[in-house]
Amino acid sequence: MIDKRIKTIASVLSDISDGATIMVGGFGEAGSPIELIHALIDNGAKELTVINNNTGNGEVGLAALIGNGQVKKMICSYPRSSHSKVFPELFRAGKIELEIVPQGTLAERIRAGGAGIPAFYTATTIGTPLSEGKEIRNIKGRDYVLEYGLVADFALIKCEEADRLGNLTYNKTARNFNPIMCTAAKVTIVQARKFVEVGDLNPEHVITPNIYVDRIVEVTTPLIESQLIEKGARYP
Amino acid sequence: MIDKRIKTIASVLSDISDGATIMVGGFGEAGSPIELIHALIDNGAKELTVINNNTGNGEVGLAALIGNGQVKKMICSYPRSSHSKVFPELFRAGKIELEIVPQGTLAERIRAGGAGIPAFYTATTIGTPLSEGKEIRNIKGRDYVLEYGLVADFALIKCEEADRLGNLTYNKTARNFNPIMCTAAKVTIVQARKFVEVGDLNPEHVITPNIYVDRIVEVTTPLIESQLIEKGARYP
Amino acid sequence: MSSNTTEKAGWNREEMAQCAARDIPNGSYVNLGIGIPELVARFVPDGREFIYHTENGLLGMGPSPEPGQEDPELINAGKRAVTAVPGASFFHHGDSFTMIRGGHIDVCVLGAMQISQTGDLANWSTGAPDAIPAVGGAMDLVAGVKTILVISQHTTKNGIPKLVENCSYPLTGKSVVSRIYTDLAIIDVTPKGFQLVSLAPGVSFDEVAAKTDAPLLPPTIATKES
Amino acid sequence: MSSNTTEKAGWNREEMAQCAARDIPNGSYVNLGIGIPELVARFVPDGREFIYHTENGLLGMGPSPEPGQEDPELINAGKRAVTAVPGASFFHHGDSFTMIRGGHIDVCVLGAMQISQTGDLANWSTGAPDAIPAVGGAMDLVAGVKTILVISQHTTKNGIPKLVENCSYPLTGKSVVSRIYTDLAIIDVTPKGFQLVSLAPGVSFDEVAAKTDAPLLPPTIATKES
Repeated sequence: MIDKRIKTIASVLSDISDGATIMVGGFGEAGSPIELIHALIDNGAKELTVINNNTGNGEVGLAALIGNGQVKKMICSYPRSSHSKVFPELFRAGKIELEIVPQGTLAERIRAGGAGIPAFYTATTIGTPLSEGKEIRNIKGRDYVLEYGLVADFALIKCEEADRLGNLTYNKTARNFNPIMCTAAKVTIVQARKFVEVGDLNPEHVITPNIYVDRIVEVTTPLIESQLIEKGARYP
Repeated sequence: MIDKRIKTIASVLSDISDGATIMVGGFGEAGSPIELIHALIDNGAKELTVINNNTGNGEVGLAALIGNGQVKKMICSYPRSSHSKVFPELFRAGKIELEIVPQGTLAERIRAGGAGIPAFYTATTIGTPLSEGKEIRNIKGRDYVLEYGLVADFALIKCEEADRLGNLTYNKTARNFNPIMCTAAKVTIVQARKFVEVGDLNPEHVITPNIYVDRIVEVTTPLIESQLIEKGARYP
Repeated sequence: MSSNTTEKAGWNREEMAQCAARDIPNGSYVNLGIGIPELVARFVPDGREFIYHTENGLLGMGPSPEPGQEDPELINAGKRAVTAVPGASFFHHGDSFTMIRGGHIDVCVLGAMQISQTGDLANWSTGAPDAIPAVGGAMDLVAGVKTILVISQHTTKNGIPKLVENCSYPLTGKSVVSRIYTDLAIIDVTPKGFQLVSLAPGVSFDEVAAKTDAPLLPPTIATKES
Repeated sequence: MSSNTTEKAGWNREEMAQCAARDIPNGSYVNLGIGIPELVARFVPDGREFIYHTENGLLGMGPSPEPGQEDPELINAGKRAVTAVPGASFFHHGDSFTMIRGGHIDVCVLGAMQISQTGDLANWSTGAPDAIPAVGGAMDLVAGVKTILVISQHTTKNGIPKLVENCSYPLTGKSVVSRIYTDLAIIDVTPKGFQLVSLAPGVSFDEVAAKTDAPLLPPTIATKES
């Protein structure tokens, strides 16, 4: 019987090692797999390349992973935050690299990576500094820039419901980057708010089909990042 | 109040005129908008370019549209059928053009057209006659062929449920090309098996968000192509 | 907000948003940028229905929830709590930017740091050496949405014009802006440059022209100073 | 089917499918081509669970429905009525070929017209001038799926070898086939060419070699004629 459920959160990502490229789901705190990120801090892997829309908030979750010195490079669209100095300070000190990618191009690069599309053209960034040095091509009278698909060694994902096969649903705007990141990583690791039985999810309503999921751990009451930040919490 | 519902099937596509490019949903008979296709036969527009995975069955639906001499060119992956001689006879007589596109490339070209991606690279067809004469590019050690996004003037779509705003759901494998075609046409025309009230569809379960839909007509008991073919039916 | 109240000549933030809302046709699909553009949603003219898109995966975004009803998993692109109206749908980021990049959004209202007379927009970076570059979805929006409206103060806090011949800040997009709503005036970007559409109450053409760092054309039809 | 019954030497269609099923690891995601490959689903070895993908938008495809239970909107890529198992999901063609092109399907079992000793596959067109070209999803599958298995009669009905030095028919894909299951033998495509893995009952190495239009290497470990 196929069963992708893992009992303990520590063992779900024990094989992430130094130098890995990791996609982390979420847009701000919504859909951010905070328990998996904290497990990655416990794991201690360094020199990571992390792909996320942002760079975390406060001193928990992704910001804590960065603050802990585990991240060599961020690939993101919006590394500023009103609640975190972690990334800006490291960036100004030259201690972390940044690849800035427009949000839609970031999403499409991840989607392309998952879909076996090595590269595509987009009009986004034409005429701006972000397309400088890149290949520009005129197609039917408009300029487009060539962008490459993104793939990762691991994806850390937060979902709402999961069955043992790895079918997933999400909650409202916590869906965001999670489903496309599931498709673009060699190993997709999921924290689910709720395990359900196979057959409980309507096949019409499954958002991530189980083919993209490798491991699932249940976290029934995940930490809420904004609440932690209000309390001034830090991890570890 | 936004209301995209149209009362009569004839008026829903009365503005389709000669030379239009039309995406037609469906994979075989599943998800094929047979009433809309028959309305297009009644409409009589000629010199059409039609994008569909197949070329229809029997002498109803898409096969009848082709048989009626309205189609100048088919873009499809699999124009053979065990139940129709309509396309093969016209093709051998040089009376219809054919652009043969692998099924996944066809799907991705439609998806790209809808997503504002003018072109992308794929490994499909490398080393085969279907990539001859096309631009080949080596990316990270593998050869890929450049393929272009597809757009259309109209899309004819079959769905299960629709609300007045144009949110759609589908039924099982009748989903197939329909959702991506909704995104890639200037005007998307839908036949729905059932109208529902705004708010009846769970926002987590909507497959085609209403932004892609222009007109909807209700067809509560659509014709079933395979049953028509068994009876030897023809249209008109 | 404190620097622009109705006591002064010109439009305040709410009035600028209201002017923009008036120009959006019924049934439009609209994406609102962070800041003053968000206020547009409060001023939908009677008889019109707009459907709001937020790029983090929601079509049919509604107003802020009642206090205490906030859901950290139901937010907008500015990461603030919102609601979903009946007829809404949720989708992932890939699908969300299909709507944007694919030209399916009718109108986007954005803030600006600079707008050039050819419609170039700069609103993401001052280009300062120590600035943390952060572009978000702005470049995707200006490249993909059919009509780009800008709401912005006419000048910076220090009185420096934001409407210029050429942007000195790094661009968000080239030749993308259609119309600008400032505290002083509504101005179109035309093939001939900036052209006044209408003036805010108590504001003169000469004042607007003086605070604009590029030629300003008078309106094609006469505009009364209201 | 009539030409291959168990009375003759060699494997029949069901046995060929069973041989292929035995080589598929537990938990694999599997796409089955039209024809003999469809039979693989009947022979899943005890203790293994495969999840079947059909490119028209279903993961978790189950067996044919009971007569009278067919749903014209629940079909496979061959347009035949199927069922969905518990844990299935439906999706559109774009998402379906993300699974294929993105390398997420572990195994695809296909039919063949010709297979070359370097693993080239021809299974979509004879290239005849009056043939209607029809490729379907075959080129996507061979380009995207991790392991391509072929099930095919060893020769055509007229006795012409299908395993050849170079395909004369238009290719579906270049260097894509891993292993071939014929009525006579199981044969690997190796860097050195065709290599016998095992022989069907009552079939000799020399017979297989004679019916193969390319050099055939003996197995790396001795194989008993069973």
